[in-house]
Amino acid sequence: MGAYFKEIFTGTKSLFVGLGITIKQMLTVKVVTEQYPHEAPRMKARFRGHIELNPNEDGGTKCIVCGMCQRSCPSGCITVQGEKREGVKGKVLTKYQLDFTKCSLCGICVESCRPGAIRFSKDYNLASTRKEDYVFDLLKRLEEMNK
Amino acid sequence: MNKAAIDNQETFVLNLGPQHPATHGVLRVKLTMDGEYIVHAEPVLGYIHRMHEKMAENRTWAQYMPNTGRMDYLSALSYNHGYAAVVERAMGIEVPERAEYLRVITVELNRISSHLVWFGAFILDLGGFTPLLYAFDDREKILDLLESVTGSRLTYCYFRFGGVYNDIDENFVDGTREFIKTMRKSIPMYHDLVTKNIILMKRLNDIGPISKETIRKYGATGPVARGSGIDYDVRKNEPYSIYPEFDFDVPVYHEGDSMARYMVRMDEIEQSMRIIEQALDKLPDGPVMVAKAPKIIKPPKGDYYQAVEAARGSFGIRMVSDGTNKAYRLKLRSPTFSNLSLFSEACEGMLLPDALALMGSLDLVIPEIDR
Amino acid sequence: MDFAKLKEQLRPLAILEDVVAEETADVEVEQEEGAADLDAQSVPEPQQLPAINEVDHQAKGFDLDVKVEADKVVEAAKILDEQGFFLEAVTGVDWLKENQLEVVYDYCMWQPQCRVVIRTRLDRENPVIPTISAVIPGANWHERETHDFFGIKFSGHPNLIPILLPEDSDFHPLLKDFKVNE
Amino acid sequence: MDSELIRVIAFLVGIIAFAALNAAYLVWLERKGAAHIQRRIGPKEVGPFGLLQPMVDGLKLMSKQILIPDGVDPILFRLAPILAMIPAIMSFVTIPFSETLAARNLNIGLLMIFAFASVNVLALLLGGWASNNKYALISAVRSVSQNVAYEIPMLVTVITMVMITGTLNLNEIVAQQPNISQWYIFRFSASPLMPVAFFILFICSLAETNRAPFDLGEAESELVAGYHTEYSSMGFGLFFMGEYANIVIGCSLSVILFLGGWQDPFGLFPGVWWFLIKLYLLIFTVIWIRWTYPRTQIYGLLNLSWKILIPISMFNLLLTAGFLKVF
Repeated sequence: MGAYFKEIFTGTKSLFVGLGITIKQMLTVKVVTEQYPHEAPRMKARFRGHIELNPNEDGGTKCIVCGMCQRSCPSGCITVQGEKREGVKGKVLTKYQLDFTKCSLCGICVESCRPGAIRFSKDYNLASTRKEDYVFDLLKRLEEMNK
Repeated sequence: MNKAAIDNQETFVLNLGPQHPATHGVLRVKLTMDGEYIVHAEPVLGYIHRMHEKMAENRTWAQYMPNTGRMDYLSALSYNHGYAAVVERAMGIEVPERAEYLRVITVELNRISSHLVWFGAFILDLGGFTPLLYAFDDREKILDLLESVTGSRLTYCYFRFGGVYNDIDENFVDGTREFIKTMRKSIPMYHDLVTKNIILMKRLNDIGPISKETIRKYGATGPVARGSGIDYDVRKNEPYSIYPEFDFDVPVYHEGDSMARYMVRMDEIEQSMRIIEQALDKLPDGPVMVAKAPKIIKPPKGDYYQAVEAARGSFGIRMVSDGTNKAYRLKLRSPTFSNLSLFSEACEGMLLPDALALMGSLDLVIPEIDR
Repeated sequence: MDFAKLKEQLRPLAILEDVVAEETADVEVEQEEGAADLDAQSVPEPQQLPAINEVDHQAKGFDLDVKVEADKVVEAAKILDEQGFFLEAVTGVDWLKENQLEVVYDYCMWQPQCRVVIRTRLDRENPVIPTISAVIPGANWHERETHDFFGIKFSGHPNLIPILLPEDSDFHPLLKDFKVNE
Repeated sequence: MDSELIRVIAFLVGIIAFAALNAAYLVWLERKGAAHIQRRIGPKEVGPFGLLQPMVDGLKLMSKQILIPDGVDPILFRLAPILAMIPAIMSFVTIPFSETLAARNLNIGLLMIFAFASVNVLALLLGGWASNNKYALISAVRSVSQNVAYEIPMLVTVITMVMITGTLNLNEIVAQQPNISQWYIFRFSASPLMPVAFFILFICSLAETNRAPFDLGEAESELVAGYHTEYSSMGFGLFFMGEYANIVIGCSLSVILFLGGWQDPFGLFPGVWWFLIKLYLLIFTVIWIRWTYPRTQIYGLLNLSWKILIPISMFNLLLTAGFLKVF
């Protein structure tokens, strides 16, 4: 019988303690959610977005078309093409395509790139209704970036 | 339990899932019910089976690293750790000390975040919505910290064979200490709001008891085993990385009911914070990547095993190498697969809501079961 | 748990195997190697020892490696179960070149830490092995999974239907001759 | 037309409008309250402070197609939501919002409310049964056993109150509590257990209206949405409105019986505003409770009723009878 009343008492008390906590949260703790479209989040310095080409001093690419990124990519989403041009040492990048639908943002390509020609972009706001929109032409992106 | 009911066809089959709020993903449980009592439960798996083990055979060792994080989206780093450790074991790579410390810090942070999600989701299963958002608020701080180091928030892919791929900075250290301070304040709040609540106590005490023997027969590990009085933690019993250097306890509860499993996880958050604090205090200087990292990963022939303590139990990797740059066979032993397999036996004769409480207390992450 | 005693218990189950000279490198063994290769079918030579090897835990991650015949796995499971081991996983390995399928049972003990690996080889054409799910109910799902991936039939299994693959699947993806459609 | 008829029609329109608007804005209050308890903001985009959100939600609900799934009982399926709404609206008829603001000042107002309150459970049962859905059926069965269990302590408590007040007329009951010291919750001369009786009534009205932590009927993590799983559009909307209307009725009863209804606590300016303030404070408590506790389990719920609430309310009944006899 004693246990019965004790349980009623402690139980009721625990319920009131709970109520006290929630009302305290309501009255004292300020809103922690981010009001997304009104305030955009700032990406961390190391944020791994999709990759983009890293421009050198004069806006060109550092890529030497070695194909390491293409080979290291687990999902096979990078296509690199280059050609020999006269008067230029090594190959010249003609196409750098990223199929973002397959990309898992692991960042192995950036690590494997010895000249440091690719880097992570800070884009997170990617939305589209068409699949083709996610096949990025990074060379074009670089040109646009230079403008 | 009620044979007569089955024979008289007084039972009915209730399909819990694959799309059901309580299964946390695409798990289906075929329940044979006698009224609201469960006569027989049969989990049906494989709705997001991705054949990770075959992928391992088609990718180079380094390329497979992102996959391991995707098995368990809540504690991805533990899985990265297991995979990195087994390959390092095979190749005999010595990881620099600082890298090991960073691994421990990040894995333990990840463990806390995983337990916080579990805590919230478990209370959500029991019908309380608010603790979920408090837990997510605390977890958000961890995700921010981990993002500042690893660059992503869920599937970190932070470890490399022979180290980690990025060093931490002062901000991370300060932020982690700050987080531990706030977390220390939050946990008593959780206990007041949830643990001591009479409704929750009534719902968890003595619900879904699992005996030691059942745990052993089904090979359950992690908090599920520790809630049944089994003092088994891979970090202590089969130490890997630099865990022996830290002073922490393994919380063990002997009741075996849902409350015990709940308490184990809540106590583990505290223990993880202790480990992180010690690691931050002792953090040595030095490189975070082994100096002569092998360019091409080709582990010598043979098979190797490595178990790590993931948030849900002992995650084991058995790898068979034939000396090439791809795995010959990679077996991923996911803890929840074994943990869930005892559900069918444990929930017989229980009421539906109790069975869901039991299922919640097993801490299921479906992609990890299905792999 | 008495490790030495466990070894003694498991020793009769292990198949006899030519000793490959390793840490027990003796001159005699090296001499015998050639001879054993010539007539593997002959009466076991004294140098053919039971395939029960202690393994360096630090290097390999497990302690005891036992090779048994397929029909001995249940007995091994019983011994290990009595000793207080639990089953970590059952899995397979496809050895296409040798035309064999290997079934691997990972056992583990909580205290003191000890991992025992029981492995057995099956013919690839007709992979049948008795189930251990009667001894260790937890093996049920692991065996179903192994059946999914390798097509290994566990005779006596109560419910050998696909667990992770679709219920109507008739392929076994982890076999080495399974073609992946990229 | 005689004035009595106009009065009835005016009140009927008023009540329906009140019930609908009230449900809509209680949803808003619920969402806002929940959000702030959970460190969020809640609805804020539609109108200032999201005040237009419930209107837009209502429009959306009304413009949706009413889906009648195959295999349901077509008549009962349509009947159930209506049956959920009607008793709630009928109960409003006798609630005295102020001294004069009541559709009907019935002598047996209290009895009528309880008569209609018991019809409410029929709607859940019909909805669950007619849906031809296992989740809905389980939910219906749970709701019925829960309602039956909680009707007893509730009625015993109300009988105690009737013994004290000596009337079933709600307006008279309110008139007996002109200021805070005479509120029945603090009327210790009638029975020292009056606050306990208030709690019992409050808990029971939570359980009767299927509110958390007693929302076993629509336990969303177990039974998806319970008895209204299969309902869409306004079928769902009516269940929803009915639920909120019932909350208002339950809280009104507590206010009228224990907290002095439309009376000013200080005995100065009685009026409808006092009733509404008390009512909405109590409703806020209901919301606050919902977002604090986990859900009870069916045996916990029945244990609470049969082992705690019924004995205590019975004891209170005896005690009150003794007090009435002695003093």
